[in-house]
Amino acid sequence: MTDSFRVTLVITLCALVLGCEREERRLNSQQPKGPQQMVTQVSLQPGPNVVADTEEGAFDDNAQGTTEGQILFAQMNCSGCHSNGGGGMGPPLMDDQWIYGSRPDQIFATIAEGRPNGMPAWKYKLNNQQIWQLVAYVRSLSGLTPKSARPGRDDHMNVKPAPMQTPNAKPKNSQSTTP
Amino acid sequence: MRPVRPAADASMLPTVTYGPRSLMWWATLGFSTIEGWTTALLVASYLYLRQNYASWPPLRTPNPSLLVPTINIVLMALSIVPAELASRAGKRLDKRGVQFWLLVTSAVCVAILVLRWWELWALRTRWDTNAYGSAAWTIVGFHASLLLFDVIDTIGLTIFFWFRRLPLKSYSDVSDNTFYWYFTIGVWLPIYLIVYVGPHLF
Amino acid sequence: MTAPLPIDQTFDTATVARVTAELDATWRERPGFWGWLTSVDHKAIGRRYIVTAFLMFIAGGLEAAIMRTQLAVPENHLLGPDRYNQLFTTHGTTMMFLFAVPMMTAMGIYFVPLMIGARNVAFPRLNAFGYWTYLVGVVFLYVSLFANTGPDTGWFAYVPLSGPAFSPGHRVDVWAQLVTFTEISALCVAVNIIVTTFKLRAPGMSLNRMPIFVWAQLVVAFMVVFAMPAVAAGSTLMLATDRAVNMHWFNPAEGGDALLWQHIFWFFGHPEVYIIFLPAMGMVTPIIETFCRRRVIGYTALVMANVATAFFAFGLWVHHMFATPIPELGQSLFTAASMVIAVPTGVQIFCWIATIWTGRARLTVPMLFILGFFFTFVNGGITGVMLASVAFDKQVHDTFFVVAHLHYVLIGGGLMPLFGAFYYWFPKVSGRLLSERLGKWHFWLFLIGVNVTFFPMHALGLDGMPRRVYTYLAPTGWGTLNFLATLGAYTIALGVLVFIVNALRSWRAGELAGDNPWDSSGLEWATSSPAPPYNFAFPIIIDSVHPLWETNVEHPVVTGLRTDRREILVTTTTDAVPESRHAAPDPSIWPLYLAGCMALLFIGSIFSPYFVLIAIGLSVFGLLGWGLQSTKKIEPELVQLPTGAMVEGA
Amino acid sequence: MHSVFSPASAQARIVAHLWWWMFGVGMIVWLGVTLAALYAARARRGERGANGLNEVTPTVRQRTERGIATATFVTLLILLAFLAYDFTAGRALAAHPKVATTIRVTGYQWWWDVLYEDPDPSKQVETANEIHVPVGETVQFTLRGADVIHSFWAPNLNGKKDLVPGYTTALFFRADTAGVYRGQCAEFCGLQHAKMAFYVIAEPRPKFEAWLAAASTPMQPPTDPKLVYGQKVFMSSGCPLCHSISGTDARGTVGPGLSHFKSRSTIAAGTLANTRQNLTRWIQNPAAFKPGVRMPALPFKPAELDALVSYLETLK
Repeated sequence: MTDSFRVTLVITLCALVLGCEREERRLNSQQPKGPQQMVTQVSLQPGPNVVADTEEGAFDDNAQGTTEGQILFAQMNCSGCHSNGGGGMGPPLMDDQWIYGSRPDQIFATIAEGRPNGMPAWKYKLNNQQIWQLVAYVRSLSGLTPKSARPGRDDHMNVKPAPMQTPNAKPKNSQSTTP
Repeated sequence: MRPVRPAADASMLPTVTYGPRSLMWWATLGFSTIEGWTTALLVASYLYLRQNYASWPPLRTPNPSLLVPTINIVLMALSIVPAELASRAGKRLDKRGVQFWLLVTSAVCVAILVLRWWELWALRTRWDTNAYGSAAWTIVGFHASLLLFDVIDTIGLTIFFWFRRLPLKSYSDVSDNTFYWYFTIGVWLPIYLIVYVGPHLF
Repeated sequence: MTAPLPIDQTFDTATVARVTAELDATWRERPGFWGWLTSVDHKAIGRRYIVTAFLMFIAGGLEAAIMRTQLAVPENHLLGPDRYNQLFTTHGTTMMFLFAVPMMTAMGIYFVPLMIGARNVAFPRLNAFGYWTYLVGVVFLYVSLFANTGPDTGWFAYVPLSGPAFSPGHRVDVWAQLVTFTEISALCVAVNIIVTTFKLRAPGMSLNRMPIFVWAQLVVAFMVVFAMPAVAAGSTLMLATDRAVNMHWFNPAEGGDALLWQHIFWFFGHPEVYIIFLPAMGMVTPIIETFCRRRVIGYTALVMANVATAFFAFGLWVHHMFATPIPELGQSLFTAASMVIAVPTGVQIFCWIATIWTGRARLTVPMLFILGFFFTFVNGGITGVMLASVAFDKQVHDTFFVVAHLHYVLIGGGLMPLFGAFYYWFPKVSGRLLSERLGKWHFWLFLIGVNVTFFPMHALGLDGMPRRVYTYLAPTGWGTLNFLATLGAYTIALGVLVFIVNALRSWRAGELAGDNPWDSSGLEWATSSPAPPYNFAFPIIIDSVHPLWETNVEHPVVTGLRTDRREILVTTTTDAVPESRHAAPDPSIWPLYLAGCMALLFIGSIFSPYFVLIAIGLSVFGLLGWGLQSTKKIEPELVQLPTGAMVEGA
Repeated sequence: MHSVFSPASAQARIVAHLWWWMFGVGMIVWLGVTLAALYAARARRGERGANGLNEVTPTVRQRTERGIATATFVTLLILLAFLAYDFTAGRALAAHPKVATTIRVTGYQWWWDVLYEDPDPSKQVETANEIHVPVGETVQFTLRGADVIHSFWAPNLNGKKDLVPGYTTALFFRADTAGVYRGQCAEFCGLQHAKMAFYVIAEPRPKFEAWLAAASTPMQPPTDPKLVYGQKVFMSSGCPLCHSISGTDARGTVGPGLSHFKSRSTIAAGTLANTRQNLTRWIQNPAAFKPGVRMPALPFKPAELDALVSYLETLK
């Protein structure tokens, strides 16, 4: 027994290092400071002219943050232009082409400040933590974040049932007690 | 402890037995039951999910192709012959027979296992397309793992019989191996009918 | 091969001594750490199982204590929701998968061979493999918990909450694979117990002479065989694949179904309760018989009750799902089944009370725990019948009422008899007695603690307090009873602490017990305590359920088993007539090796499919090594061909 | 405040009676068995037989066995009685008079969306975490789970029903005493499962009608400059992306609708009393009250926050 416990201890220490970051649930978003002084109209060369503060940390290797980003991506209707990352009115996010750079702070700037030709500035709508979560998700779309932290398939509960699933009266809704 | 009085002598009892008299046979039976039951539960889930669909397979999903699976099930049927002959040779303690028929059996097993790869794609859907794909892939995949285990078992036994001098109880193991093989292909028949033929019929 | 011994005359001690010496040499464990790793003795393995499972009991208990502290007062800030969810999930998972089931099966591994007069289980290496796999699960869960990767969706892991969309990271994967490990180990034990009881019983121990405890273990083994595959399929082949390779088993948008998981989980989950509870029932009988010094009334009834319970247990899983959208007609069917299952249990309890009534009870600690079992368990049984009612269940389902119910059933029906069994069989394992005085302290603290903790929870549930809440608001008025429950929880902890002290002290310096301290009737007491590696020098021939209460002065035995190799006597399934001799395997490292491959396979599969391939590759060597070991020795064998003909040769 | 013991609807009454009966019978059985066990432990009926075993005379043994049989039979009778009572109760609960009002409740992590269905879409009323129902009429609930499984449970009114994604479930009750009844999510649904409560306000028809009418009127645009500023803050910040306010451009569907927000008694699904101070602290940092909540802490300047709160306070 004792031996197996000594082993346990060692593994634990290693695992602590590996696991914590990925699994941490950052629940207490402390009061974020206002949007930094960035100039909203941007020059077209990649990269912002100010570096976004990373105090709240990028969520790149944090599973929960990335998933929250995924949820925001749907809720904020980013798909309206980017579809599910495939691109449409807006550029695709799944490929490795980055007009304004793929570094977290660059994507942060893109989301916060907006870009010409339609990308709105979100810094007044979302707080930094949320933007960082979106950054993590957007980067995960093109595999720039650690695989272990990337979200799995979406349950897309909120969309209508997929076309191939024509609702079938019998087994479901067995409880509908409308007289 | 009370004093003991010998009342029976076991020294004349056999040390190698076949079928239900050997412990290995019972172990095989036990694990066959477990694996068979797991398969049954998977198939039940497959049918349960089917209720969520009006058409099966779902719209825009083609029926599974029957070519490879049918070839494979014929192979399985044929594989009974060498397996049975190996088992019988084992029951005669006939080393040559065992060696030869085990070799044939392993060959057929490997062929079946290889065909299983195309059998998966014969489902003509992907596991991540929808629940139908997931269910079909899981069932066929799970059976593939049983197949793999059986193949390892058979090949191992074959190697032993060709390259090692074995104690006599190995001859009894041959018939248990055949027994397990029968189970593996026996449990495949319903899968073949439900997962591959089923969608064509209803 | 030793010379055949003379039949039908009492052995002089010299002969016995010679045989014992030879057996000692053949069955000796290898010394040192290597010997510890390679041991295949069912007693060594069983002891490890028991110790590990008990450590898990302590771990789960500590988690419970922390949770109770959090809930002691409204809006407590000791734990946040994240930590609390990990704790209650780990508590449930630990208690169900890592304590209760392994502990009960471990008691089987240790005592079944002794009770049926066998020298070992039928498949010693499989037995070791089962333990190592279980240990992997234990280490895996707790390492993950400390790495902040503890599962946090409940021990039932309902989808879609536990699915990929709502449980990011690997917490739920840890749960899913942990379940797989415990399933594998439980199934190995089950097959082992079944074959052992069917083929290795002492000559003359026909099925109707099998001890009740062995019957219970046999029935439970069959339940495991049919229950565990469900959750193994659900967690490994559905939930894990949903999360890892984007399958859609449970994704409603793609035709998957969230209720499928609940059906599969509870098809396993409900029998699980009886898998924990039936072996405990089996422990009650010998304790009562011993301390009332009489044969139990209604042996057949008890056996039938066991079998009936096992059958019904598979027919009432839906009563965990009354609040979900499922057809009402079905529900009433399951209501009936859930109520009927109370009958066989009732029969057992009545038989025991009658036995105590017609005997003369000695109120030793084991007996006290049996009385505590009646008091606590019957309460849980009654609330169980209440919960079978759909109308009532819809009110208290998923509230603290259910928490109270399940703890009354599992502690009353599982732990009480188990502690009784610890006091009863401790001398068999250690050769020393546990202290009765500390035992009484243990009993009273535990009994009071349990009732103070869980009785108020009935009221809390009816007052609308849901389960699995990390806190509650003050205006709800749940504070007082919660505080009381927390006090009770500490009392339980104190009681268990007393037991631990008692066990540790007695293990070293307890009063020496002798071979049969309680003058019990079971075959396990017919050998020395603790038993030698080969359990019995000669297979004892028996002709009753209570061999040691027969008036004969000496045991008729079977001779002629080889002493120069680990030979065990195989008997026929129903009548236990000697049938053949079987050479049991020597100590082996391969079980550990293969368990390692298992660990790599399932833990690795969380991170990358390549680990699966590697693990399979490695385990091929393991299987070959396993096979090689059992074909190493070439010795003259006596072969009985299926034709019946006997062939001698090598 | 909310308890199975104080039923306020026809349905809850049935269950409460069932409970008290089962409780009474159960208690008797429990005491009976315990006392029997204790008495048996003190009894000294056995005589020493062979090997010092306790044996009893055949007649005693016969009587004991008859006792066992009788006890079993009685158990069976009690169970049958329970079964019969349960079935009648079940039938009574399923008896479904004409539905007056249909309310659609959707469970989100971690709040309740409430929609009063009406053939005329303009008359549909959407609110959150507070459900007004008329007393003495059967109210039908159509239940949906938006993300994970939740369970809708107001103990005083009826049993619970799960909200399973992919399924539509239904529940109904007839409140017969006016009052405010608390309910809470009863299926573990993640981080804030503990703080996902709702209130059912049962009131006489006229009061209910009045509330419904009031609730369906769109919000009037503010006139007071401070409030105008507050509305501007609301509209120009992230709020409208998630929240809706009738009569404005705020049409978010992610969070609870805020029309007539001030008419509700609590904030954050029954977590905080709906006071100005609480509201301010909540907006400043929601996660401080509900760790893990989806609502972000937006960076408002003090003046902005003050105006915003004042504006929300006017949504009566």
